Amino acid sequence: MLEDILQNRYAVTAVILFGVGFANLMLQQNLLRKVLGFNIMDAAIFLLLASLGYIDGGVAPIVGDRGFDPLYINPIPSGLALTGIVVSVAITAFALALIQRIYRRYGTIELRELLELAKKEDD
Amino acid sequence: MRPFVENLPFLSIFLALLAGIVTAAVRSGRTAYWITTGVCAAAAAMHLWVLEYTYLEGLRFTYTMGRFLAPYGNALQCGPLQALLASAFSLVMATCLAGGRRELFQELKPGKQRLYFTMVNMLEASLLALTYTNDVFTGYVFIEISTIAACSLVMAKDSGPNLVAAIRYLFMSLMGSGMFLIGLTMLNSVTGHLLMPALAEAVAELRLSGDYRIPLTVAVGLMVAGLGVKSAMFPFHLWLPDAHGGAATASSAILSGLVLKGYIVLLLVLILRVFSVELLAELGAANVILAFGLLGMLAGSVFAIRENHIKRMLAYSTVAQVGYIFMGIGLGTTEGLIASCFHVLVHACCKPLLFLCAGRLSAVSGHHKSLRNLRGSAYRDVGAGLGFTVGALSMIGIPLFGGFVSKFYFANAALPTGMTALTLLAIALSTVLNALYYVPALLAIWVRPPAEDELAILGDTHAEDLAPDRFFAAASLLLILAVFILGIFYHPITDVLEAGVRLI
Amino acid sequence: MHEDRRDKNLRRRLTSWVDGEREPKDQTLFVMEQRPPRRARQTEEEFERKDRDRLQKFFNWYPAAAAVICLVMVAVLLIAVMNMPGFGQADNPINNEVSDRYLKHGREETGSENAVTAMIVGYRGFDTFGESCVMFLAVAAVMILLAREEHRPADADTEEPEEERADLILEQAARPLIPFMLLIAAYMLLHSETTPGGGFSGGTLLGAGLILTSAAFGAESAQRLLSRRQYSAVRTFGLLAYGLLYGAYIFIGANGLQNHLTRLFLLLDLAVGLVVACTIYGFYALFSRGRI
Amino acid sequence: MIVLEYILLAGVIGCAIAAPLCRRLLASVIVYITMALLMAVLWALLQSPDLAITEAAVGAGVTGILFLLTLKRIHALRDRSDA
Repeated sequence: MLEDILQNRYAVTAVILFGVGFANLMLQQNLLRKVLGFNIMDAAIFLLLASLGYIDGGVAPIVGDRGFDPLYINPIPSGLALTGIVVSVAITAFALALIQRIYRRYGTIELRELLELAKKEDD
Repeated sequence: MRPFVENLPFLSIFLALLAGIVTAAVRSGRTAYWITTGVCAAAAAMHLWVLEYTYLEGLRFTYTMGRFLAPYGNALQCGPLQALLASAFSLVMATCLAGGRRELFQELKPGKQRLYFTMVNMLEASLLALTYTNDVFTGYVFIEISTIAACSLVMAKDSGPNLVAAIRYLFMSLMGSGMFLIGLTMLNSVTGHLLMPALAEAVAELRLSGDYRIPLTVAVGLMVAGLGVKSAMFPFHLWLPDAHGGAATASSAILSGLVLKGYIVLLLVLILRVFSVELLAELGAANVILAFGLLGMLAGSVFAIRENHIKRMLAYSTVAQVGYIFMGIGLGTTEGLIASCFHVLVHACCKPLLFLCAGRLSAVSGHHKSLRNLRGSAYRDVGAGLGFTVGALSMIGIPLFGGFVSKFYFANAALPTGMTALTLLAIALSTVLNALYYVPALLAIWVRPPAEDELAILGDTHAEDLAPDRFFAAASLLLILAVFILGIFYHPITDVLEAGVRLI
Repeated sequence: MHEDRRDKNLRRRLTSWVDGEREPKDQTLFVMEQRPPRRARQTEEEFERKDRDRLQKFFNWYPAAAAVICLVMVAVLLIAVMNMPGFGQADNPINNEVSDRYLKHGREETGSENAVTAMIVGYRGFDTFGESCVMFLAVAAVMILLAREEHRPADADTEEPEEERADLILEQAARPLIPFMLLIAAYMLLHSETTPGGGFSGGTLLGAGLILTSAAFGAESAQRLLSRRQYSAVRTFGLLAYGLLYGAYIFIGANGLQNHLTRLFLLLDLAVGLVVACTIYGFYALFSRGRI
Repeated sequence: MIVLEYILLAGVIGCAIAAPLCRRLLASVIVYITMALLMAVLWALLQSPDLAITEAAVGAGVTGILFLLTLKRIHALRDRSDA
């Protein structure tokens, strides 16, 4: 069992990070920490994605004419992770802008207080 | 050189995306509004042409994005089912914009109107892309586009509760797309492909050979759960009432009528094309979806009965109707999926009609939203009253309306499966519960209140609200017509659906 | 006279029944007489208390349920990951003919030696176009939230923009640093085919250069470099150019026409770099001072 | 090489667990940025340089700037305890 974990160390790390991020996204009361949890969750998914493409002894996929033909790693997962990182930055910026407006409007970013304040105003 | 009509799906997606970019740079909100409505109408016309082309010749075609054939580059897959859904979504988007037009220009600040229409355009593009995509990762990217656009629609009205509702909606959606992405990663690592036809072969191979069985099951479960969270399946619907209840009329109509449907359509396409219905039943996911669907049908209606804020009541009824759709998927037969597709169409026409009329009714009664203050509001705007009545009766499932036909199809889809008694009981119970909150609402708007209350209400209605709204009348007429067509002439539509599901 | 008094009474009772204020004594129109008669309308603070304890109940069971869901998910994921194809083995199902094609023919089909950039811009360019639209959308959404109306005074709930005090150390440090940053950004953008780090990282560095000028030398110098109208023009033009070029490439490819668009991928990479740079500078400008 | 990977992986897990639990928000953001930088080094070890550059520039850099600007906007930079 242990050498299995050591063999898939990247995937196990990614799952632990996903669990930490997912727990924080759901359980944290502070909105900013929820966004932090989301970022950790996304970083975990891209770590898992990138580690799937790795081949032992592989070289970075720059297909230059180096004479010999080296073993390249798989370019697809790193391309997907590249797109994913930029998408998650865009969403983080949007969430942080929302948090700023909420703070400006209510003066607090604790979810429980916000729900009470918003409920009072709603109807 | 392929016939020109096969370029239309790709052209409509690009048209919507480029229109989104152009409206951000346009100066005034009015021109942005007309660009957006024009693009939606043009997209609807294009998809009707594609529908006529694919249905009459009974074919489906794969449109490769660029020179590289299927497993190497992106691709779109177009069949009668996709064309019908895309044209219905575009038409309903155009009518929602027309219906909610007056309130939009009252509520939004002048500088920010054009950005609102950028969001609507991008939402339209992501809806079309989710319907037509043949590649799972393209589906994920357009899910992210629709997440940001939908959250911007929720918070467009800029009031405090909307901001809180928008951020709760954003966090729940991000949980959903996080689960979908990790499911997609596992599926890619187990099968090696991202394009749906290649994925389908690899998944079928895995099913026969039986290796990597656990990662395949977890990947299917995560993808279904991720899309379920995003389309407000029962246990994950907590964000929906605040988000849809508080938003502006046009936004809540678009959000509940169309945005939820994008994710459901992607789930249907995934189930039909990649994981076959039998695999879903084999892995046990079908029963889980059926259980959540049944619970959603009942719980959504129970919450709606307790609600007296008219928009939140309609939002809870959306949770119930999404429960119907997931019940259809959970039945595990192609008839169930056809019934779900039909109910997607019925709900996409009915719910925007209800939201637009509710918005109009509350506008004519001084922007109050609780049923007590809306008493007798139907007399102040008869068109809105009629529209609300048609929508409510269709939701309850009275014959001659769309809702009845979809319940009828759900019922006979449930017969051959083992869960017949349970499903029929749930449909009957849910119909009664629907009546328990729609009938009092109907009575509230049609029964004229005592004179002094009515004077109080009339006191705080502004003059221009009471003026007749031509755009709203046209939009509600079109949607009423759609509900009647779905209720009476439903045979051509169900034939297209059957051909579409067979050809998917 | 007697009749209209009775039916007026009936209509009044009907309306009060609809509001559920008062149960009609005898002729119940519906089968709802088992329902307990509702109390007279609840006062304000009863609503308040009911809402608060509903919220309290929600916050009692929610953390426990969320923790359970989390633990179950992590356990399921761990089991699944343990059974997934091993780390680093060459014969994993993911290294199939698709990745071999990208590695072997990537260079002549897309003209880029870097297989990752070839995949992003060449084979799967539609994802990158979608993702550039995500960035464009994010800036538009942040504009809706934070952009202050220029011609109107700051509205009620936005406080006055505190001016950025020029910081001597930052200024001295930025003076030599900015040219190098822009040089490296240009190098990355132009060499995206041969070296790693294509449009995204090049665009980010370009954006970071703009941020440093705005932070170190104040908003006016940044606006001299890239004014508000120029910013929206560059942003819109960048994405439109990407869209139209890529749309033409798809239209030609899908219909098998003769493709004479050479050097296309360098242009696409530059367009992506521009969009990313504008996005990142836009985020910084909107976050720090509410105006581009 | 393997030992470096173990150290980095342990560092990333440590930072990820510590980041949301820090009492002050500024500390959380700084710990998150170190996690992102460790992640960038990990990707360099996994032979994908594109990812490493982008994660360092975009994941650590831009996200970090946005978090710090938000903290400035919600007056959470000073030492007032904001837990």
